[in-house]
Amino acid sequence: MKDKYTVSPAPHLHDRTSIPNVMWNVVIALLPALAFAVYYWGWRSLWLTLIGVVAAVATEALIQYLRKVPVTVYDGSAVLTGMLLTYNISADSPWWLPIMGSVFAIAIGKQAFGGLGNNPVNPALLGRAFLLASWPSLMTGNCWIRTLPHKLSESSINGISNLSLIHANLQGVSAKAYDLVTSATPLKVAQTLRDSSFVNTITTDPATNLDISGKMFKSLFDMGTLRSLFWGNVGGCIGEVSVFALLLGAIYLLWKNIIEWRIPLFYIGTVFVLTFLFGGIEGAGPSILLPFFHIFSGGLMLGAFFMATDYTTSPLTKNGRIVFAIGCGVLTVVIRLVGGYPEGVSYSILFMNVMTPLIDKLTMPKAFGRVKK
Amino acid sequence: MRLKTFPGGVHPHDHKFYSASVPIEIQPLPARVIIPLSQHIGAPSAPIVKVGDEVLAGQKIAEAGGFVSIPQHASISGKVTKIDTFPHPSGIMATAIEITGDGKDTWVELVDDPNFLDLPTQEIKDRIAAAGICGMGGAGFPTSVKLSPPADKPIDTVILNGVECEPYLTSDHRLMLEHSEPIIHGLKILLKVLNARQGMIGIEANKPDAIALMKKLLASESNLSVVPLKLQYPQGAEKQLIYAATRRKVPAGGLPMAVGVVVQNVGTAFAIYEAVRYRKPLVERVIAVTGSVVAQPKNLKARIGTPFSELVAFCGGTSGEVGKIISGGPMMGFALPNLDAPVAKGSSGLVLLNVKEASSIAERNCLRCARCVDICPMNLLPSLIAQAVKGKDLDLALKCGLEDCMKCGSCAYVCPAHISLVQWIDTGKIRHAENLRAKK
Amino acid sequence: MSFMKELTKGLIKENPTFVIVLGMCPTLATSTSVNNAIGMGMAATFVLVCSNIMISLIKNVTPDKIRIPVYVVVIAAFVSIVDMMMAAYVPDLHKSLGLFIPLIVVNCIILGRAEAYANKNNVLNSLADGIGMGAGFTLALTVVATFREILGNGTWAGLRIMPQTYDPMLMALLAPGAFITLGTLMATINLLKEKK
Amino acid sequence: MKFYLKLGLILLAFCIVATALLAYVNSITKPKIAAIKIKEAELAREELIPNSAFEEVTVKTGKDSIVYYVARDKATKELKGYTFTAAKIGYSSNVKTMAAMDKDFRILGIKVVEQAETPGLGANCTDSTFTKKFRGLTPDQLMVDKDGGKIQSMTGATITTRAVTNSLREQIALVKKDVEAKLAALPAQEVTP
Amino acid sequence: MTLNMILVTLTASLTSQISVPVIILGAMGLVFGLILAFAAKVFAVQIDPRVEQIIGALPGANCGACGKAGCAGYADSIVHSGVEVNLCAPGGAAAASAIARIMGKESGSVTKKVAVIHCSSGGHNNTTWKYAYQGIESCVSAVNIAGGPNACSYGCIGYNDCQKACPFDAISIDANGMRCIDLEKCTGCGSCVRACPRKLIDLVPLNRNVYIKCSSQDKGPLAKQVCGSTLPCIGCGICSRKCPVQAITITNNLAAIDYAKCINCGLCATACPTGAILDLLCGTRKKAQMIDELCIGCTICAKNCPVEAISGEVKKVHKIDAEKCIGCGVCIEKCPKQAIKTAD
Amino acid sequence: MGVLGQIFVMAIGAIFIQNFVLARFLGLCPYLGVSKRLDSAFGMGMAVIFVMTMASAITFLIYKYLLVRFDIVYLSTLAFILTIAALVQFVEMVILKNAPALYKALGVYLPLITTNCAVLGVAILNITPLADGSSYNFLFATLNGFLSGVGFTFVMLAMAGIRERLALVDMPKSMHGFASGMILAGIMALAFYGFMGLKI
Ligand SMILES: Cc1cc2nc3c(=O)[nH]c(=O)nc-3n(C[C@H](O)[C@@H](O)[C@H](O)COP(=O)(O)O)c2cc1C
Ligand SMILES: Cc1cc2nc3c(=O)[nH]c(=O)nc-3n(C[C@H](O)[C@H](O)[C@H](O)COP(=O)(O)O)c2cc1C
Ligand SMILES: Cc1cc2nc3c(=O)[nH]c(=O)nc-3n(C[C@H](O)[C@H](O)[C@H](O)COP(=O)(O)O)c2cc1C
Ligand SMILES: Cc1cc2nc3c(=O)[nH]c(=O)nc-3n(C[C@H](O)[C@H](O)[C@H](O)CO)c2cc1C
Ligand code: SF4
Ligand code: SF4
Ligand code: SF4
Ligand code: SF4
Ligand code: FES
Repeated sequence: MKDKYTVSPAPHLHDRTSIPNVMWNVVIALLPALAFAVYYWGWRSLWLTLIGVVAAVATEALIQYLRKVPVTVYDGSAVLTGMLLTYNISADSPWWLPIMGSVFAIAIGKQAFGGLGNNPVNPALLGRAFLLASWPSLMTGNCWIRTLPHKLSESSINGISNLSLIHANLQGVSAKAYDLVTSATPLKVAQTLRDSSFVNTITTDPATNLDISGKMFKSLFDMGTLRSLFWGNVGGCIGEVSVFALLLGAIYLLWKNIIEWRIPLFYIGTVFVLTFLFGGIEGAGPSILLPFFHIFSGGLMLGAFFMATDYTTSPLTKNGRIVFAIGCGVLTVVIRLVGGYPEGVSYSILFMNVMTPLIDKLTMPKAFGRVKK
Repeated sequence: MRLKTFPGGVHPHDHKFYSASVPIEIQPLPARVIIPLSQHIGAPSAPIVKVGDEVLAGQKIAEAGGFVSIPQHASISGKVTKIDTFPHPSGIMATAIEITGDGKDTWVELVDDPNFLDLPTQEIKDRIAAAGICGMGGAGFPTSVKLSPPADKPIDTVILNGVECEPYLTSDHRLMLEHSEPIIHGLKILLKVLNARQGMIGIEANKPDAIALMKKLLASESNLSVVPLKLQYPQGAEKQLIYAATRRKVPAGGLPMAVGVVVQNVGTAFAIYEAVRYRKPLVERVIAVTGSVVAQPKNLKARIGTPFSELVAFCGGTSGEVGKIISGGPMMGFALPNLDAPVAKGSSGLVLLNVKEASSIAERNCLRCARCVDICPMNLLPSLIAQAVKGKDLDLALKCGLEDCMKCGSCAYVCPAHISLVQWIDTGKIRHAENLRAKK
Repeated sequence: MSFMKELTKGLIKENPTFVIVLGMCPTLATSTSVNNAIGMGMAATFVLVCSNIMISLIKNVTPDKIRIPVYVVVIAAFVSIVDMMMAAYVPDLHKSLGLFIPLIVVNCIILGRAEAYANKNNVLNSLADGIGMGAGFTLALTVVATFREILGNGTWAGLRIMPQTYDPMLMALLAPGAFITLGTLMATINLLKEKK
Repeated sequence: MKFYLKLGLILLAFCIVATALLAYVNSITKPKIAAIKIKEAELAREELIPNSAFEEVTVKTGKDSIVYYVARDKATKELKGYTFTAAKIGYSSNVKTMAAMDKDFRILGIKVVEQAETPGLGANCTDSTFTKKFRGLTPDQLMVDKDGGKIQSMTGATITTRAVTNSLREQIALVKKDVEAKLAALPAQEVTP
Repeated sequence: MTLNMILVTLTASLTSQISVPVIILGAMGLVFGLILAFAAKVFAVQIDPRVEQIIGALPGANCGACGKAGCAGYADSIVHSGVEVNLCAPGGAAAASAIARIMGKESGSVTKKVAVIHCSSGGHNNTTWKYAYQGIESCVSAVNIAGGPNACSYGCIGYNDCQKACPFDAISIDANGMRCIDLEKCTGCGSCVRACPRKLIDLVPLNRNVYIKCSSQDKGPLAKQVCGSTLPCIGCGICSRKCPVQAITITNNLAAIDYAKCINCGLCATACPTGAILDLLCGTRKKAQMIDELCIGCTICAKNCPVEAISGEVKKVHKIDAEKCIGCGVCIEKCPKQAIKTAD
Repeated sequence: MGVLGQIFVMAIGAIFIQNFVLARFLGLCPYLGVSKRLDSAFGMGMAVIFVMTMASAITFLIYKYLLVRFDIVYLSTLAFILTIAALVQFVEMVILKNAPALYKALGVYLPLITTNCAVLGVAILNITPLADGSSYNFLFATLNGFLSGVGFTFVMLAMAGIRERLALVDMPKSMHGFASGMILAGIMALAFYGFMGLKI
């Protein structure tokens, strides 16, 4: 017999979950997207991811060591931050970009507030916002596409797969404009088409103007494009392009009960509804395929399943999570349709992170059997 | 058919296999018993014997110490040897009466009223009160008090709690299988006393044999029914059980009678039956002695006051290194420093865990993963309450539901950061009580 | 001796930016470059010294009820003077400091010192306090600006510090960079204090 | 009563003194500031079309009016071109550009005189590397390459580039219209005004 | 004349440039002054004079550093909600003490009390454990689980709730894990007293230096068995008998000192068989020394000496036995002729 | 675009795009100082909205009908701050006397506002020509004051929410107080960048 028994408060049983278990499972769920990235952009995307992860882990370990608190990098949360940060930059970025982002994300975004669980906003997204504000030309330039062609056939570039068909029908479309359309992410194209000054440069006849932009716009959301978007045959950041790979991971997480359905469902649902209602342009009316274009493109899948669901920075309350997700959806659509950036996922999540404490406050649940006064 | 249940809750492995199929055995008479004066909610009982007094089994040795209190009875015959502080099954030290047995087990006189159901209501209530019955499902609320609801709160439903949602425990299960008739009689007595129109027995789906048996026995009773319930902890908690069985929500801070319901444990029903029919005081109960390091896990009918060490000895001792001793179930029970404490009226189980099961992981920062929020059967914000208590912001803790927590432990069970949520909440409750006292 | 103490306390011990944390707006807005920082610092110091002297002179003739309006008028007068003078003599600096010159009026440091110090002390000490606080403010601004300019532009006071290949971290020059730089500096100062 | 007056008068006194002081400083600095403004503008014009005398032309166009300067050689009084300022909202500020063109409305040079764009991005528009690109362009070439024109946009700052380019093009159009209208109105022998 | 001309033109231009603004701003000043004066009269409200005083003592920067709404808000909170006086960063220590003066007028005369922990165990290696506790490291929380992890159910649990509660950092933890109260820093605020779930802490006048370092009400043998530090009070009553001023009483097996009576002699500490009494002055007390010239032999000292260290005949110079003298100073206090001093 | 549309655009601009605190660096001292708790942040916010609206209206009138008319715009700073100081003090006295409950909730924040550069800032910005060369009329100046105050309050509340949350967790000691406040402000400013370039 032992000389002293353990005495501890109830409950004396525990579920098998633990922080490392949760985090490493999310890492696993993110791997398919990495595989697709390597397939489309080559090994560089893997190297960049590794660099980002190592930088994040090293920063976390160093700060914890200096603060003389237990070093907990094995729990995988820093790995996740590094990974998600790198997923949000282009495969063509210089090697130091993920390092800068990861260091900032971990040091300022997470450890400054005491580490895991205390950070007010999503560290990876903060890192991305930092990179975007610091090196906008690296984050928004045309580098997104350069690495693509060696894998993709000319006609499917950027998912504007049958644009060439339309092209044949368009009288007076300058080669210049065509180039533009084929050298950016789908969302960038959508933004450009929405910008009237672009169309004006193609032809001076207002009637054909509408026709051309409408036709080009429509090609964004025909089945061919959607198929490319689904598989990831488009330009974009390392981890965001393949809806298929991300959904695989998302299903895994939902099955493992690691993420909860409210945030992804309401986020994607909001984007779906709003883009259906407001996503069109003059000359290309509403279509049920248009919202699919929006939910398949950009970082929405990555954001909705992997970043908006980040425990620490999303509301605790169930209703709060719904408010949060709808907020993310509305902002994403606002930024995509009328904002300065073609894509709004990261900023909308970041913004809603900031609102999270207020949302929690306003959606405090009432206890079982308690009536609201 | 979809089984009934309540919102929230968790699904721990039930570990009932250790003792679920072991029939109840009689624990040998102990050489001495320790009868705590506080085995129930309310004022402690007041001793009416002195050291040196000879007592018979079933003899009253302490009186109810107030309206919400119960009398205590000697569970063996012998001599009062000490009235002092003794270990209590909740882990603390508390006043108790020690009786050293004479080995003869001489009883006070018992009666037999086969027509007990025809007794006048008041007589039934008196017998229950005199028998010193308190709830045997855990909370230990004096049963006679529960049975005297104010006139403006008519009771229409009595629910027998045969849920036994705590993992490991099997005493109620065995009782339902082996003493089903008396339990049903107990339920009928309850219906009569409370003038209720329907009776239910709530049983979780992991006890199909008990469900089948009870169903069979109740087939002819139009106003009695069995409610099979989905396996979900804490199904046995009063408010959750009421909701699952009747869809009624007991108001926060309120009692079941506010929605016309009284809940009693099946063991309590059994004790009521014995008290009313035979005037037999509550001096023994069934307790499950189980866990990975008990050599032969058993369900024992033991006298109140029997030291736990004797139960373990009767189960063949231990079969490995004991890490933790739990009085009650593992979700809400108390860890004990040793086996000196005695069986009390509310002791439903004694669980011995091995060293590995007893070890716990250090607490980390809350991740805000909201698992605890999602499963809290009371719909509270456990993580925030804990943080608020930690950060000394009791107002916030209260706003998040400090007072509504029933300490079921579900939140701490799921927390991936291994935060002792219940203990924090408990600490908050203590501080809050202190504050209230200070204000007065 | 007291004069010296009054003079130096603003530099470190009671630094208006890092320790008292007042006058944050100009600190953040004008610390994009060391030149701006020094310009702003000098302008604020001038106002601080003048208003401190003036207020310690008039402290006995101002009834309590209109104390704030009177002080504000005094300060505003000096600020407007600086504003016009700078527009006339250093137009470039004036342009880049923009809105923040008139806002020196409400720079919490100035009214703060007026109320907290000049209001209660004699002219000489108020002068010392003004100079000290002004110097402290300028120093703090310069420190912040040093980090921001080097990181965000690769230069210090216009001189190239970082190699040509350095791709500047633009955020340092933007609003978030201002906050984060100052926040990090404050945390560092706290750390150093803890160590001691 | 005395109490009211006392407070009022004290505040009055301070206001008077302060105002008087300011008025005095203003009287000194005002001309200086004005002079600096004019000088700056002149210097800028001079830089764009050297050795010229400038003549201000104000044209009413509806509610607003445009101002441009006609430049003539100081010595020969020969028409050298026009200067004007154009402005448009860029990324985060109003971008004001001063430009000069020759008498055929080709750009001689431009100078961004006022902007508060992002340092390192839009703010690069003041660089000569950027402004040089405009030299010699005709109004219809004044368009960002992405829109089909000749101006290659600054990295990460298309919006600023557009603001500069488009403001110039639009302003040139206005100036051109006015100049041509004036020319048309003039008798033939005064083709060179 | 020319001078006059210049002057005239100058003044003319100056007046036109200066008089207009002066008149306008002057008028504004006058109007605002009048309005404010008027408002001050009409809307005058009586407020607690201490608030005004504190506002006066504060720097008036209205910086909000205190977390309150400006200096007036802070002053109000001090007076009406009992907020601490040392939150003003710009004002620093000077302001804090000034406010303390304003606020503390009534309590100024009270002798300073400091906290004393009446337990000598609770450290890493002087506590007997009942079980291996796993849970929140807080005394209140731990005491709630099976009665607390330490064997003595009266003793210190050692999770430092008192230290965490002290707003002045007066409690530190030594290498042994014991809590040490810094008598300089302790303000006697009593936060620790309220925090300790075992009620081990008590406020004692600063000038009393002998403490019972135990709170156990267990009977002697049990107390000895469970006490990890082997310094328990066993309620034997020896101290109470030894005390020259009857300051010690035993209740529930526990000695307690009445500090109104205690004279700091430290006799009890030397007498205690278990060492449960801590005498801070032990070893530092200076022995008494007779100034022979002044002694008139009144015998008062001898009668009062608790250890019978003084002997002598009436009207003869008395002698102090340095061996026996414990330096309690009773004789010094009692001697009508100031004939006894502390040895140097 | 109708007047309502213009107001909407102004509101979005003042709250999200050109937020006083996060983009214009105005009103930082109270933003950092009074954002530790939600209730005080709310009180301060309401007080700022009130004063900014009043001050915008009055200073605009003074500017238009006194300073411009008599060609003494160089006195704007002096005249504005005098007005604001007197206004704040006056309002404070009135509220204290007539609505003590309101004073408790809001009045105590008033003195803080004299030194809040956001108020003078909005007064000066109101008379500064806009990017497109036009300038505000009286209605829009007042509205601008109001909406800027709303923007200020909005970020104050968000900040206070975060700080209340952080007050419960253990941050590194060196980050306590202003350091974390500052970094949080930076993070919020970054988060608000998403609204940059909104075309509405
Ligand atoms: C912090 C930041 C500052 C920016 N500043 C400017 C700017 O000053 N001028 C500009 O035209 N665009 C600016 N942008 C916008 C982007 O660089 C880019 O989205 C813009 O749409 C044009 O990109 P492009 O030139 O690569 O086509 C800024 C973006 C960020 C994130
Ligand atoms: C301002 C900005 C400009 C961008 N410009 C481009 C671009 O020119 N070409 C491209 O392929 N991707 C570009 N992207 C990236 C993609 O649009 C992609 O959706 C983005 O990385 C994910 O956005 P989120 O994480 O902000 O939602 C740009 C992103 C931003 C924010
Ligand atoms: C979390 C929790 C779980 C409970 N589980 C059971 C149970 O499984 N069986 C039971 O009889 N009582 C259980 N109880 C106690 C009941 O709430 C209730 O007090 C009891 O059924 C009333 O009957 P009694 O007075 O006869 O004990 C539980 C209580 C709580 C708070
Ligand atoms: C479902 C899930 C999503 C996560 N998403 C992110 C993320 O978007 N960014 C990030 O830095 N960390 C993420 N993490 C890791 C971790 O929660 C994060 O580092 C904490 O916010 C740090 O306190 C995620 C973790 C989980 C379980
Ligand atoms: S908060 Fe209370 S009621 Fe809710 S799960 Fe935790 S212990 Fe159970
Ligand atoms: S389950 Fe644990 S980690 Fe998750 S929110 Fe609750 S307390 Fe925090
Ligand atoms: S809490 Fe108060 S009484 Fe206790 S040690 Fe600290 S200052 Fe002294
Ligand atoms: S609070 Fe009491 S029990 Fe806890 S460490 Fe302090 S003295 Fe000991
Ligand atoms: S300097 Fe702007 S509010 Fe203090």
